Amino acid sequence: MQASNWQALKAVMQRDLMVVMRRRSDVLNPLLFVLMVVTLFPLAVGPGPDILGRIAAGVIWVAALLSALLGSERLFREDYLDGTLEQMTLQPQPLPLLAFGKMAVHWLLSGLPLVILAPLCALLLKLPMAGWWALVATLLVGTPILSAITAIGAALTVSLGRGGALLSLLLLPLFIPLLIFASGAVEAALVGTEAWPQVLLLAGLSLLTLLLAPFAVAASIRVSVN
Amino acid sequence: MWRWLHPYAKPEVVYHLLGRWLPWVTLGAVATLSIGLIWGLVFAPADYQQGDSYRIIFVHVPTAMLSMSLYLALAIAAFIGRVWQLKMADWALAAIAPVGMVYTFISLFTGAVWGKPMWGTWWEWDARLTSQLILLFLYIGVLALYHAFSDNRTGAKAAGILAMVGVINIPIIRYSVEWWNSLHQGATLTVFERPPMADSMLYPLLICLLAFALLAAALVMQRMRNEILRQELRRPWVKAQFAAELTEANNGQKGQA
Amino acid sequence: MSTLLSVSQLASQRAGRTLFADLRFAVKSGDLLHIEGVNGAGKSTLLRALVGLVELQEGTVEFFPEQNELAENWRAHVLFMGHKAAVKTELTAIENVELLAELGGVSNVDTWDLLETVGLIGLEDLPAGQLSAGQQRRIALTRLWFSEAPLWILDEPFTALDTFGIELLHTKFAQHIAGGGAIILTSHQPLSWQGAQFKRIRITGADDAGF
Amino acid sequence: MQFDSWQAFINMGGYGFYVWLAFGVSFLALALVVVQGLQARRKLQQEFVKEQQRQQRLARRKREVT
Repeated sequence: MQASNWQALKAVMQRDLMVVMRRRSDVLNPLLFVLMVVTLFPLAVGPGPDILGRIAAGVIWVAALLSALLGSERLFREDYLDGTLEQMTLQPQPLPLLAFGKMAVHWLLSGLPLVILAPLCALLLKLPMAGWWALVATLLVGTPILSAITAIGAALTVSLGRGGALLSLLLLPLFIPLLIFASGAVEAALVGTEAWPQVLLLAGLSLLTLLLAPFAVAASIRVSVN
Repeated sequence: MWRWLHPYAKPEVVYHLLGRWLPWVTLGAVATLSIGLIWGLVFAPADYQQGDSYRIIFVHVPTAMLSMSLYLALAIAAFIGRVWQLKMADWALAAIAPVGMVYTFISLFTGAVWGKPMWGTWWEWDARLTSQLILLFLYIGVLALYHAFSDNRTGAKAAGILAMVGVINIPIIRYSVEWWNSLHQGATLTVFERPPMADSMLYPLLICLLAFALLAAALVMQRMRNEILRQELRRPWVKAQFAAELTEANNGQKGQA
Repeated sequence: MSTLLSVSQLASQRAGRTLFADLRFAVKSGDLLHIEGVNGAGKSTLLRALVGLVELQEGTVEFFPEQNELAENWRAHVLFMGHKAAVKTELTAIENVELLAELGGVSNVDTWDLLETVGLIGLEDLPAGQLSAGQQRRIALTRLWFSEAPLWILDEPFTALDTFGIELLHTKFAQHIAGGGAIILTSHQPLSWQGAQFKRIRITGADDAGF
Repeated sequence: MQFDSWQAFINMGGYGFYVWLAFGVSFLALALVVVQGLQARRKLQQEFVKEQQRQQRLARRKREVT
């Protein structure tokens, strides 16, 4: 008797969803962090719409990257400490699939809320209307990359007591293309040129990452539970 | 292929093999480096635009080119270690990474020092400089991860996974940075885009490239030997090796006294 | 009587210290194998090496060498429980058991009944974090009741359990073995076992690195 | 030979500071790598000696006990 792949994936995702729903602050804190960063910028550089509008997309994306780092350590930490992670590697189902489940839940609870929060941030930073849809579109296709790469880093460092600073060192270089293409797309939309190419490029990168990352995460988990 | 490779997968054999080659590679590196640098610094003509400042390329270009190749070597070693479970390949990772990191640093530093007289600024957000900087971060990440684990074996495996993730990302990073640079059109940097180089400058440059490649090989070999000793510290052959070295050193001291 | 596990020439080192070398044994159905050794001798490492959580330096581990269809998918037919209970402290006992059952591919588990069996009656819908270590361990141990795996590998299953819990586990072990299953376990407590096929392996953790 | 005198060579056509800074730091960095490698080997040797002493202590202890 053995759970089907689908059944196991569902159980893993359900467990993570239920756990996080009991600890709502884990979802809310990164979002509040983004909101705080977005509030700090006008105070630091002045409230003029020309400056703010120009840097809005960049600020929101940098805030998104930092908030992803903020919660990244906890992605596998509890599972590692209570033994869930080692049981996961012993499931008869392919580990990359289960790792994908964890990534998907992470995106649902950190990436998706960010997409929903984005219009509010854009409003606060006086992003011109023309850039709104591009911002939301890049967040929608870009945040899965964020979750996937974060999962790789978190799985690699989960067995280290304090991996926080190290994790930022590992992850930030890998986030760079995402940051460049995403803010580039918004900028293109602002100056009135086509933003679609960059959004499509990001979507392609996103697919590629989602295809490869589960294997990297699975390999990292196996190394970490050793 | 396995049958042929097998004796070479033995740490002891590799250690002694590297020990036999190391002096020759070092000699070759020192010789070519002296020839290349003296030729480049003393005999090659000055550039008609940049004067003598261009002589920095004899260090800058070889290290920049090799920093990429070394990362590729790093990722290949990690891949071999993963797929064929060859622990020696995992160790090679620890030997290559510091050398690659120093080469990347040198290329960045010399680039900045060259940029000051040419562009009037120490740092320019040029595509090449930027991606080189990111490469440096990737190297630092691999090394930091390797040393973060108390168990060397686990560290090597984790760093290997990161190296492979990094190597997939490098083309993407390069492309994105170039695209970003063309989008923002900072200073137009023509220093790197030169007309075909005169032979009198090209030959010493090629010799320097060879010299730095040999130097990298020698450094990696030295570190690989250390790594083998570190991982096999409690094996009889390492103990015998050290015991022999120590008695030799003692005898030497007695002989002097 | 079928062989469930066959191990040959197993060796492991940790931090350069040889924990065990050239270890060989077989586990047949109906066996209870007790792995003994002092602290740090490598008992847990051995169990983890069996299921592939720790990399083997040498040797082979073969599950179900005589039954190909089981061997191919041995993870589905081996139950491993380590030191850590794999119980989520945020979830209630009931939810934990349900998820464990779902991951084990078992439907129709009467979770309330099961929790009563392991002595958690009245605590079913409290978050596991509010329960004691022993009670959390009991939640994890419910896997033994619904799992259909013939081979159990248990690392210190009696930890944190009271006498009633230990008694309960003994009964369960006897049932499992009578049903043709096999158990490999480590324990600091001497096992009072009357079964015919009770075996012991002692790991000395001898530092025979040759100094 | 591109330079007439030792002074001219050091001066590098006015770019002496930059050229020698670049070369100096580069070779300093390379030297550090070499030195670090040699030191690592010496450290391993010391570790071996320490381990040997530890084993001797253990052996002595065993003899005393038996």
